Amino acid sequence: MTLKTEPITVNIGPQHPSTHGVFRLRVAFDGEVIQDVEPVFGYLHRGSEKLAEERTYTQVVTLTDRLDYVAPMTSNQAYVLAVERLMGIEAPERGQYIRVMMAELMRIASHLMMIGFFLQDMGAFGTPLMYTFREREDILDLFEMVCGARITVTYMRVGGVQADLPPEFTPALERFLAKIPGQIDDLEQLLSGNEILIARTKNVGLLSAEAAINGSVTGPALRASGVDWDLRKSDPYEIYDQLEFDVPIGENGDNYDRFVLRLEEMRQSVRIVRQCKEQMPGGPHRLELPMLLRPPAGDAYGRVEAPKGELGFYLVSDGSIAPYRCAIRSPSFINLTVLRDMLIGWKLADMVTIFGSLDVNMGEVDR
Amino acid sequence: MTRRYPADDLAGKIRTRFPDAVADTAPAELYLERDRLRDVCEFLRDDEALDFRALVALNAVDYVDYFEVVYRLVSYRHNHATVLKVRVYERDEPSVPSVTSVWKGAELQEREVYDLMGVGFEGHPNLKRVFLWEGFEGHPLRRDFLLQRP
Amino acid sequence: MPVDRLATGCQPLGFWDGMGLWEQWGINFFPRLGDTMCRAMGGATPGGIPDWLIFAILGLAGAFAVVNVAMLGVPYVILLERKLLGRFQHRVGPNRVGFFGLLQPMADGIKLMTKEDITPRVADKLVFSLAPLVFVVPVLLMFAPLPWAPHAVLADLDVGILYIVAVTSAAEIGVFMGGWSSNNKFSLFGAMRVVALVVSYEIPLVLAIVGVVMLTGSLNLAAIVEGQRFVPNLLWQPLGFIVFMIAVSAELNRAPFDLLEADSELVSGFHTEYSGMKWGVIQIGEYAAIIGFSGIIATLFLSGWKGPAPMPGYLWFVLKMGMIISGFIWVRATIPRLRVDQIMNLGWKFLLPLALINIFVTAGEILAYPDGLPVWLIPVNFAFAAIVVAVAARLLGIQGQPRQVVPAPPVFETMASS
Amino acid sequence: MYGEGILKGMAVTLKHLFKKPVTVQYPEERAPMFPRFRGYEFVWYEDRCTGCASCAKYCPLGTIRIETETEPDPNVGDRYGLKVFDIDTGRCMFCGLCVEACPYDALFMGTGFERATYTRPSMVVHIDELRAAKKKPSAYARPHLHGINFEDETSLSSEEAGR
Repeated sequence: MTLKTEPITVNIGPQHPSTHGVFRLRVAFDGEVIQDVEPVFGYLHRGSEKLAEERTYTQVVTLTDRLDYVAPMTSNQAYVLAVERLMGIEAPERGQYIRVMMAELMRIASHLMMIGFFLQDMGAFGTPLMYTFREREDILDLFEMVCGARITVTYMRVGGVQADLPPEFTPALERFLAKIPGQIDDLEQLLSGNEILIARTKNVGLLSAEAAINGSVTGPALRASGVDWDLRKSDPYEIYDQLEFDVPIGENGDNYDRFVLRLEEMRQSVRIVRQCKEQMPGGPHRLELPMLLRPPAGDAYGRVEAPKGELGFYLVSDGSIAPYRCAIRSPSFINLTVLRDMLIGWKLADMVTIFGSLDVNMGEVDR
Repeated sequence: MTRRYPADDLAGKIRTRFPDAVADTAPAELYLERDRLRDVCEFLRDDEALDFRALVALNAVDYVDYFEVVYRLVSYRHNHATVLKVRVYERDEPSVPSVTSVWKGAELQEREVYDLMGVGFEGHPNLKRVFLWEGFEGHPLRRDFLLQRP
Repeated sequence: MPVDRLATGCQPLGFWDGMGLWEQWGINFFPRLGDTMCRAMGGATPGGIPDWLIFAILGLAGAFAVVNVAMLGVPYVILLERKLLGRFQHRVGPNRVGFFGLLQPMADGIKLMTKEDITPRVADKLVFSLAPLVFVVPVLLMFAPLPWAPHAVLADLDVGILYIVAVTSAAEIGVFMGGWSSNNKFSLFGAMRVVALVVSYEIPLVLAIVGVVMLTGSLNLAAIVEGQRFVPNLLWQPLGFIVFMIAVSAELNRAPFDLLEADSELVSGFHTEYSGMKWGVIQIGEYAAIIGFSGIIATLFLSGWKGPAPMPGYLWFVLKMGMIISGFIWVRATIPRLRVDQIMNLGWKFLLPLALINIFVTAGEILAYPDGLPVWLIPVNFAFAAIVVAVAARLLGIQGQPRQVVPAPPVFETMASS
Repeated sequence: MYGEGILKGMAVTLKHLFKKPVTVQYPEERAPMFPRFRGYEFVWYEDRCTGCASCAKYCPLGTIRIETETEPDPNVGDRYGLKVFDIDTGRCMFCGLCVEACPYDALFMGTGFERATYTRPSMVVHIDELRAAKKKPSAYARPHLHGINFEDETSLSSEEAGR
């Protein structure tokens, strides 16, 4: 006898504890097994690209804060680099050092968030999340010290940064740098050897290098699949070519690799911040530029290795004070292309971990 | 450092295979004819020396007279990059061939361009709005889209 | 509940070895009062008060007392969990209401009672309303045969442990009722999961008890406590203890087996649609089950109300329960959740063999030393348990199903396959 | 794979059980504030303000509304009096661009953060409120203010605050 069965369709999100914002997945289940997935976007669409066409070049910086609200500094940096490329200028060296330092601190904070939520999705009741938030708090304190805000930093400006480092910053940074390696070790000891975690993540959510490249995946998800591609190494911008660091590469492209790779990237970022602090040159932190910028007509593409992948700004200028077109290449959005192929065949519980391991930020997806 | 693949060199290579595919060249960019786009893209992806296996970004710009669709390609193996541009001179129903069959990464980006800029992609498996809802009138990133309707 | 044991449980005062009057007049206070009344009135049923009436009234009074102990324990277990979780997570936990947050449970209770009770329009209203009761009643029944102190037993059943095993599995009917009647897909997922989970884990749970029963030779919980003469059963039964603890975590749906309410996957599983006091009742059921099961663990493996120091029996009992509950909380604070298929594999391929090995080894030991096990068996037992667990973890471990091939065509036509 | 990973993790949580919590009990304790904090209660010095409306032009959201009136007395010169200076803090995102744009050091970010209200209109800071408010400017984009520690009653005069 055969029973007539049909798949059960569940709407996961837009309000669901582990969709990290307002993401919606229409999932068809056969029992616990995912048959088909359709992502639905747009719940957080604010039209940033259109708004940017109505703002001056400096005002757009405030919009970039709100793209990836977990890593605003790198969004600032990508945009500012694009404008600088458009104008054919370069920030003074001290400004570049400060920018890189902030970007790397931001990377640590963003990866901490990812690790915390990834483990939370896996069911570790809040503990890793609390630990990672505790450390992220220190980083946000540093940001507040430097620019007066914790999340919506609006710190970087075309031709440098808004303000020089305050005198109390260096001791606070030293305290932080002394503390953070031990805390990363704690985090690793807490869970990465855990048998349950290994059972949940090893060989789950495999993404082959071929599929990752063809699906335009960038960032840690690409590197976890074994592709050695980090813009900081392969196309160094600002002062990355003067710094020493390694780019960790995964082997299998499974959840475990994506998780451990981020732990390792955090260690490398700590190394970079330490080098920046030691090599920090004197001099101006910012070019003297007029308040209203008028870049020459033309187009430019500026990109950085954001915590989530390659974040790029494609700016077209018509010579006026506002960008003619500001297209954003957001890594979170494009990384979701491969989500469907990664999910089908896995179970409901794997769905949240695979989605979490891609580290997607809805502010950046919907823009 | 990612090397910009010289556009003249690239145009020459493409012309040997597809004589009428390249419309124009700029120092760092290549303007392609709309109709041969998919063939050229397949060639760029599969050629061993070029190896543009990753489509990094796909954007569109509205220059009022024409739409320009911009493709950014990177080869991870050779660490070089290039930019392809395609111009569409229609306004009512502009469209270019979809490159989803060449790079899967184009899928969502083409949907986004269609949604916000209104450039259609022939051959896209699922061309519908991404961010805005079905039934939204107009395409907001066009220059003639008014933010506040009268 | 067998009423006859309630009344006949009263015995002459001189029987107890005497740790103070207040302890002897434990929970058996009411049945004994009935006995005293009967005797004072000169034997059987004087004055027209029938025997059954006295038994019924006093039995109900005793049950009322025990249920209230459980119900009052629940808020403070919740508070303990929140405080301890807070400290494990490097924060404070509730500390605003009352001294150290001690009044927090009261505030929560008042909030729950005054909250709007929402029943979904599409729900099966009768089943939806009954489900919390069906869930909570078996859990409260579990407290009847628990020996809190010497002879402080509400129902001194000879089949005590069997009764508990039988009654607790009935609670899952309530879970399934709630999950099904909510008419919510998440609830249904949670309910289906919990049925599969409980059916699988009942078996190692019962088999782990068998070892203890073989040692004592009785199913009566009081007799099991009495049987642990010098050392608790934990020392003779380390393997059984491990299996039992894991199975109990699964039975209680505690981490790492909390997949019936897996908040990151199923929002909150079978009670997604519940609100107000119905939700509160479900919560009471869950935490009362934790109290009850920790009492059973204390009775079976940690020699119940007995202790090395002269302290009232029920204090020992409560202390041991608290330790076990804290252990559960500690595990919850650390360990991520297992996946459904991994839990099934763990139950059938890891716990079941271990429980069977435990039974065989215990039987062999009892056969070899019928007059009581020698002390040197304790380290041997522990070493054996460690080796068996390690070997089993190596060979069986946590296995999961690989990715499944989905042959069916895409359900949504909107996304074409690549 | 013997369960030691789980035990290691449990050791970490147990270690944290005996550490002092890191959280701050807000109304009683307060986290340290930094001088550059971009906060509530914009500080505005009327005597320094010329009504040039640079701040209003530079605001990405247009939350600042300025209306000026010409000075009636010709002897005073071409000074503008300010009739309206409203900041709609309900829409303001505290980016600080207005402060950066002010050429005369007349506008400062504030240092407060406790101004929750129940209605949106009450979030609009009017000119009278700005005049009457205690002046506790933040050092954001005003590096010469860096080191000032505000007590409850301090209020900086325009000479002390400006450059």
